[in-house]
Amino acid sequence: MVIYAFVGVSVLLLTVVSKSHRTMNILSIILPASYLALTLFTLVYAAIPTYSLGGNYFLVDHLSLYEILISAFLFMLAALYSRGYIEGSIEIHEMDRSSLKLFYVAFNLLLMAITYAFFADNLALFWIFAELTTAFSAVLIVILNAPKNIGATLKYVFITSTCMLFSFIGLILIFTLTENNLGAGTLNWSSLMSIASTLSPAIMFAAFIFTFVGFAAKSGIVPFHAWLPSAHSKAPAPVSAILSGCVTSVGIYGIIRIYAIASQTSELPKISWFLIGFGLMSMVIATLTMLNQVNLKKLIGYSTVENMGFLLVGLGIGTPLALFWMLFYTLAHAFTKASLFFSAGILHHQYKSVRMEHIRNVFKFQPFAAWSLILGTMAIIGMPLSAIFLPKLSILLESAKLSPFLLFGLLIIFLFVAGAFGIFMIKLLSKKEEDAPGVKRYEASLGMKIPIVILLVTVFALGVFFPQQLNNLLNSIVSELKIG
Amino acid sequence: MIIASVGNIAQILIVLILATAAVIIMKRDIRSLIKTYSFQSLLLALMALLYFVETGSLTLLFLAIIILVSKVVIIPRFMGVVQKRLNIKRDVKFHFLSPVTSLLASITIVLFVYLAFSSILSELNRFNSSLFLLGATVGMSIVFMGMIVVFTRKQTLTNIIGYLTMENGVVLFSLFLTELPLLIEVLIIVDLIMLTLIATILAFGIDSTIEEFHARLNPFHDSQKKASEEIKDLEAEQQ
Amino acid sequence: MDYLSLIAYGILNTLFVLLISPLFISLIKIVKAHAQKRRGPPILQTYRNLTKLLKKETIYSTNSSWIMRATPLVNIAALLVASLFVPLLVIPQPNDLVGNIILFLYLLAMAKFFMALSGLDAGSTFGGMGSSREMAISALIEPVIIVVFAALAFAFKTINLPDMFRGALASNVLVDPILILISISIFIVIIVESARAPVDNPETHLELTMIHEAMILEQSGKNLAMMEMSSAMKQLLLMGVLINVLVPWGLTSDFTAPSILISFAAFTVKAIVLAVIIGLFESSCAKSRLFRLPGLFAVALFLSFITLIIEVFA
Amino acid sequence: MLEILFPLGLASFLVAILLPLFASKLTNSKTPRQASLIFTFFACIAILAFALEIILSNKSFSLLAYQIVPSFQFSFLVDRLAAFFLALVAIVSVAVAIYSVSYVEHTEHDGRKNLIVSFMNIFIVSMLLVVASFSMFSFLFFWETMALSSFLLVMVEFEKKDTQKAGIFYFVMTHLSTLFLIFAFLFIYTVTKTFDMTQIRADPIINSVAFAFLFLGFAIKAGVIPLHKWLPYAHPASPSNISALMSGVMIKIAIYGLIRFLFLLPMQTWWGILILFAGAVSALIGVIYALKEHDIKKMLAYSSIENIGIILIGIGLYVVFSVAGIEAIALLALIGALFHTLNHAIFKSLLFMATGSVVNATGTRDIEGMGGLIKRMPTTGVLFLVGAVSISALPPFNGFVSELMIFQAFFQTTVLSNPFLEVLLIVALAMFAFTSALAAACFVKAFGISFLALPRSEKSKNAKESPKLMLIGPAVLAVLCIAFGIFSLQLFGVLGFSFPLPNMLFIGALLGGFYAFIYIALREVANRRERFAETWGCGFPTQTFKMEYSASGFSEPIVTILKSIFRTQKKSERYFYDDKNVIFKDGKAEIQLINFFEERIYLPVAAVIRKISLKVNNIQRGDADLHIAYAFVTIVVFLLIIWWFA
Repeated sequence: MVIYAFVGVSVLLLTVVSKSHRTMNILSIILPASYLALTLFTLVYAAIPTYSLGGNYFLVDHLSLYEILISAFLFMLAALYSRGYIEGSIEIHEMDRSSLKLFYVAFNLLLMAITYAFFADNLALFWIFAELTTAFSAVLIVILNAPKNIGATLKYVFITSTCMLFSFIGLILIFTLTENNLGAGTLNWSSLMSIASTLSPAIMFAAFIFTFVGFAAKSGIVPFHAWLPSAHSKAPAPVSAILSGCVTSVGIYGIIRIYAIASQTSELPKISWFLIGFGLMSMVIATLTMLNQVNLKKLIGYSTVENMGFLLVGLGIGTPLALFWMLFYTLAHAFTKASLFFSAGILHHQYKSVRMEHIRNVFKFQPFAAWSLILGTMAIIGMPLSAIFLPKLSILLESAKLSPFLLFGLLIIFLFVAGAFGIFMIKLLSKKEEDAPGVKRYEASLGMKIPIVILLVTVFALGVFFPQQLNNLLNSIVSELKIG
Repeated sequence: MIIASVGNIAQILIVLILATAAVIIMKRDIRSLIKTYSFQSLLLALMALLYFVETGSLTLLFLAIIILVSKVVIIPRFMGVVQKRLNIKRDVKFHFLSPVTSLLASITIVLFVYLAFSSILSELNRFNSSLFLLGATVGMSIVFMGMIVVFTRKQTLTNIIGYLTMENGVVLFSLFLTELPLLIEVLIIVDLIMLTLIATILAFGIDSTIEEFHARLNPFHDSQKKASEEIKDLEAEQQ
Repeated sequence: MDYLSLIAYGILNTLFVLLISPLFISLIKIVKAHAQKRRGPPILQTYRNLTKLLKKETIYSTNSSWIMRATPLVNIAALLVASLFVPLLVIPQPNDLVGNIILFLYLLAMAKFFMALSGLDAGSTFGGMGSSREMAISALIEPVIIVVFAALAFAFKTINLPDMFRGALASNVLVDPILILISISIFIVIIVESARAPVDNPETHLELTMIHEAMILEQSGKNLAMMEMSSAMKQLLLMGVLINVLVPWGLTSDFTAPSILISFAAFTVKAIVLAVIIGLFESSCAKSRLFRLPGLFAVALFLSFITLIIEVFA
Repeated sequence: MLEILFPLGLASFLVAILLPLFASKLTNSKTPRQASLIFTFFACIAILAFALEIILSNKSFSLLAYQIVPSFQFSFLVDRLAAFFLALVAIVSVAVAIYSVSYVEHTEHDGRKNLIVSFMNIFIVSMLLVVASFSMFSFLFFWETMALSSFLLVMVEFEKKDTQKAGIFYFVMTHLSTLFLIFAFLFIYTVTKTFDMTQIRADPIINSVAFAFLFLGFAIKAGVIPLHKWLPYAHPASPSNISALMSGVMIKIAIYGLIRFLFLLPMQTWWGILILFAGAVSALIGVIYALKEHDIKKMLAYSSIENIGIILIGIGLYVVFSVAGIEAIALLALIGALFHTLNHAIFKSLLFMATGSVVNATGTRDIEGMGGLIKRMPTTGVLFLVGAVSISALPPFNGFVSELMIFQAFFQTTVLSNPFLEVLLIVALAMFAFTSALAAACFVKAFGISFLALPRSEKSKNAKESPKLMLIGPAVLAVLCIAFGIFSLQLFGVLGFSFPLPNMLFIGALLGGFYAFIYIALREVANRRERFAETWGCGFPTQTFKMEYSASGFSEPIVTILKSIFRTQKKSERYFYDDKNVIFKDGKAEIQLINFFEERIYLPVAAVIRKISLKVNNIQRGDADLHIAYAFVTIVVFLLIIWWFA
């Protein structure tokens, strides 16, 4: 923990002092890399779960480490990617060189905020860090100097923070509840888990609902989702990747934690159906919106909403198996999404836009991006060989045990999702028109291609080979969460 | 005896805070909105002080001080400066609800909140006295009223004030329900200030034309570039 | 089974068909002529035509391909094989080599397929017309034929023609009412398959009317002879089916000279009667428009369906 | 032996897949793809040997290949049925591999040649593995890879508008079929708690539901009308060797799935009726559409629908009879259906490959632009003719035998004790007969118009015969067409079935004998002189192709007679010299076919969905305030929920 903080701060300082883009970029590659290393180290050698840093405010357990692994990995690749990307966007005057520093500082701060949010054991602390992530990612979105971005960011800040206030109210409820039971109130997740079964169901239910509001807003669940597609489509590609990969998963993480507590009470079925309901709603709305979408990044953003919905459904089903696969799904989804956003970024620099009408002759100009988009699409709609196929199938399986109608509904939704993606990609990639005179090929740097390759390879490797360590990790998470 | 009097004062304060919230909903002149907000925060601080007097827990004293410093002094000042620079006097356009209707709406909200909380909080032995329930309900309702402000007003500044009101509501709520650890209180305030800052910076972007935005944004970006050429580039890029 | 008698049967039946089938072509011509108050051609006219054609040289169109050459041979071969399936004089012992009713039909279809191709081959205007119409008509009549034969199969509990005849011979009821219905359908089938009015008009070479003639328009010399021969054989075979199903008496299953003679006589008489009926029927009705024909086929289909339904429910 | 062959085949497939992919990075020479096709060839041979060994020595081969996690395992079990289909895939793939070696070189985009080869191998191997699959999971898995690879292959010429249309149709319909399959599988899983196929328990309701969904899923993949719409788009759009695989093999995989699950589930009569009539309807309508089609590849695609219909008729009969407990006839029908599956695989791929050569030579897919090809590409002509003869079920070719078996099954309907059922069967029989006759007409048209008479365009006048390999590939299948016809009885004998079928060897010998005899006899007897002359052009000096019957003219009578099915609409435009529309300048009138299923079923549904999604889009349009308002309302509702539940 301390090391995390130390590394983070030092890198931050270095970034602030450093002048050239290159050093900043390298530094912000180093930070997530070191986090990755640290996390793996703790995962292997440290005794988990343990408290650390100042009494019982922070907890290191498998879930947090898992989430941090994902985030750090994505951040590393995003940093690697953003070197080339940001250069490109400076060239096309989307962004001025002066804001580079701000960008990287915010980038690293965001990583740190996310890390500590995951480590936080005290829910209020978690809440605060979540708020901080909102702040930093807001900066990252608004970094491009276009009025649209400001609109998107405002949307983001207002929707999330207003909703987050409600989840704070929920936390207060939990606090007084514990105070009522124990005398001294606590918001520490681990101690809450220990007494969860004694808490009054009614208030717990209320608290859950209130907290849900905020965290749902952070993870873009309908009807709190509006910020997500616009922010994702406006933000620079690496940021979009992080947003849909990590920031949303912060929200889901919060929901998981609270759900773990609430599921100890007698209100479990109510809460489960509540979650499933919201999950389905998000999926339906998102899918229907995707169906005639002309903006590539918006499409991908809405698909994030849809996937978050599916995660909620998986959580709501709440059997250990469903939870296991739902956790794996977060990873698979994060990676695939990131790859898609990266590819979209390349297209954006080629055509100065991600709208259908401006993109043409993709195979001629950007064969690499075209193929990575195809593969990413295959992955995201859960074709076999992709890592999403297994968790999807298994969660569907669990849903079938719950009710065949739920299964059928989900299947229909997935049909539409696949249709939306497929039709969009077919139209997009097979557009062959006379391109405007003087269009020259945008050379995506190697640094932009490598992350995509890494991500896709990981996704497709995980699709057919499920490492034992991951299996153990997920199992231990499930056992710690005591759900089901 | 003292409890009773305290109770009375508390009730008065609560009602006053509710009233200020109503005023915030009604008012159109931004400067007076800011003033009302700081007055509301002042009341909140007094409430905290009152509790400190009653229970004598230092946390509350600190809380009062923090509120006094941040919400009564700093934020309103800041907002005032911003408002001057943007020179937007009034916020006359409304979405969805006119002030009157939003007041009516908030009455029903108060009712709902009361229903909900009276139904669940009754289990907590702290709620034997109606005062706490009243406080909690009012706090909650103020949160909602703030939200109404957020989504009915067009000007971003007003939205921010609405958000701040919500936050006050939360503090009131927490005051009546329980007392949180100091650290958390502090952090929340910090966080609040931060968000306000960002939102306000963005407000420049939305509430003013692009040129002004850049002219004003550059100091934040510590850039040496001339705004004008950027704008040229921007136009070039937009064509 | 002893193959010897089977071979004997084969030779006998085939030769019989080969020899006697042209007779009925001219016979029907004569009947029609008399119906029109004309003296028809002599009874042996068709034989004369055939020999004359064999003497003539063969002319091929420069557009045509080997299909043109192959078709007549395929036709005649298919019909010769088919002729093994319809015993006209003697019913062979039960055997699984010949007699499958569906195979019989598809042999005829094969002949028709190649005839249609040859019609298209020369690239003339009429040939294509002929084959197109022919295929249309045969497609329409096909369900009728199949259902009719299904009805027969149901009636006699076999799908083997000789066995059917044997069954018909065995059933000593005078005439099964069901068979009446079937035989009407078969009669229509004969009319259609042997290209007679009202479906086709074998006399004229008028563009509007001709179907079968149009297809063989480009054939000449020995090829034409083969085509004529095969259509004559086809007609005779179908007649044979009708006769032997409806009035099988005289047909024997033992392989002795007297019984063969008897059945020969019997069959010839029955066939002549049937030919006369066909002639009269043909001269009684005019060539109808192509697109009127479905009506006629519908009648046939209706009858055969009725038959089937009766059989199913009775 | 078994243990070696199967992995050996798969391994060399792997090589065949990877080789072109990596080679394309280094070089663009044709050697790598040709090498990989050679690998494909040997892989198919290995699989074929493997399959034949199992078929002959009626023993089964099982193998747990790999498991991702427990319960998600790739496990294979090849019994006789699976082996039969393996053999089917292998046979066709061998021919296609040979054919592709030189066919692939004709595709214009250099970059895509390697991809075509590689994806083709993925396609073949996934089909093989679907068939070999034993757990529903691996079935699904490879089913999806099959769909995916075939989709990519369809999209090879993605610039073309109709390819895009095809792609969209194919993509959506494929996913629909997968949807039904997944539902069925998971539904079964919830009952049996395992993906193991053999563990499916007998529970009438469960099974009926499962069957319904399975049937839908497989029907879409097999192109059963009215779920067929993707097929006539996708098959023509793809390169001809791929069309051969898709039309010849892929839709048969669906048939395999159907039969496999029919074996596993306890059957009921209504399933049989359903399958039977689905088959009859698609057979009839399929062939009728085929008859109208001028695009030769589209025509073949529709005829695939027809043949799938015939196969389904056979399966339906099997179900009906075996539920009625009449095993002999049930077996006859089933084997007939299977045999027709094999035959159709053979002659349809043969036809598609021959068509591919023709399309390459003439540069058009419209048969109105062909003609006279039998003189210019004689071998291709003969190959096409063999295919056409077999598909129109003429003796002694293989197509006839399988249809004969189904006919015979029909002809023994009387053994059923249920009159209502019998009448139904007879109706189906009539439809079946009509179908087969129309098929003959259809292929007379296909062969006659495109190969015979005068060339109908310059390009077909200058058409050249295709290279050797493009002839050898189909030739293999052509030989099989005849062999499976002639030796059908002996074939069944070897496999241990005995049916009352006529001995095709005998019939074939007779036909040949008579043919030869008559030929020789006439050479002796008749006049031998020959003369060549112009066809009589009705008095015109020379005969031009404009005088010939055109394809549309050929199908006109049937179209007119069946006009109730061919819903046509007339369009006419008139142009006038003056503005008062008095002096008629010129005009044009066209009659076009109403594409019933597309315009009345598919597009309306799509339109409705589109409308809904537009609505949903609109409610989300708006700035932050709107959405905060949504959130507000939601939270108020939450308050009420809390009050309600507490």
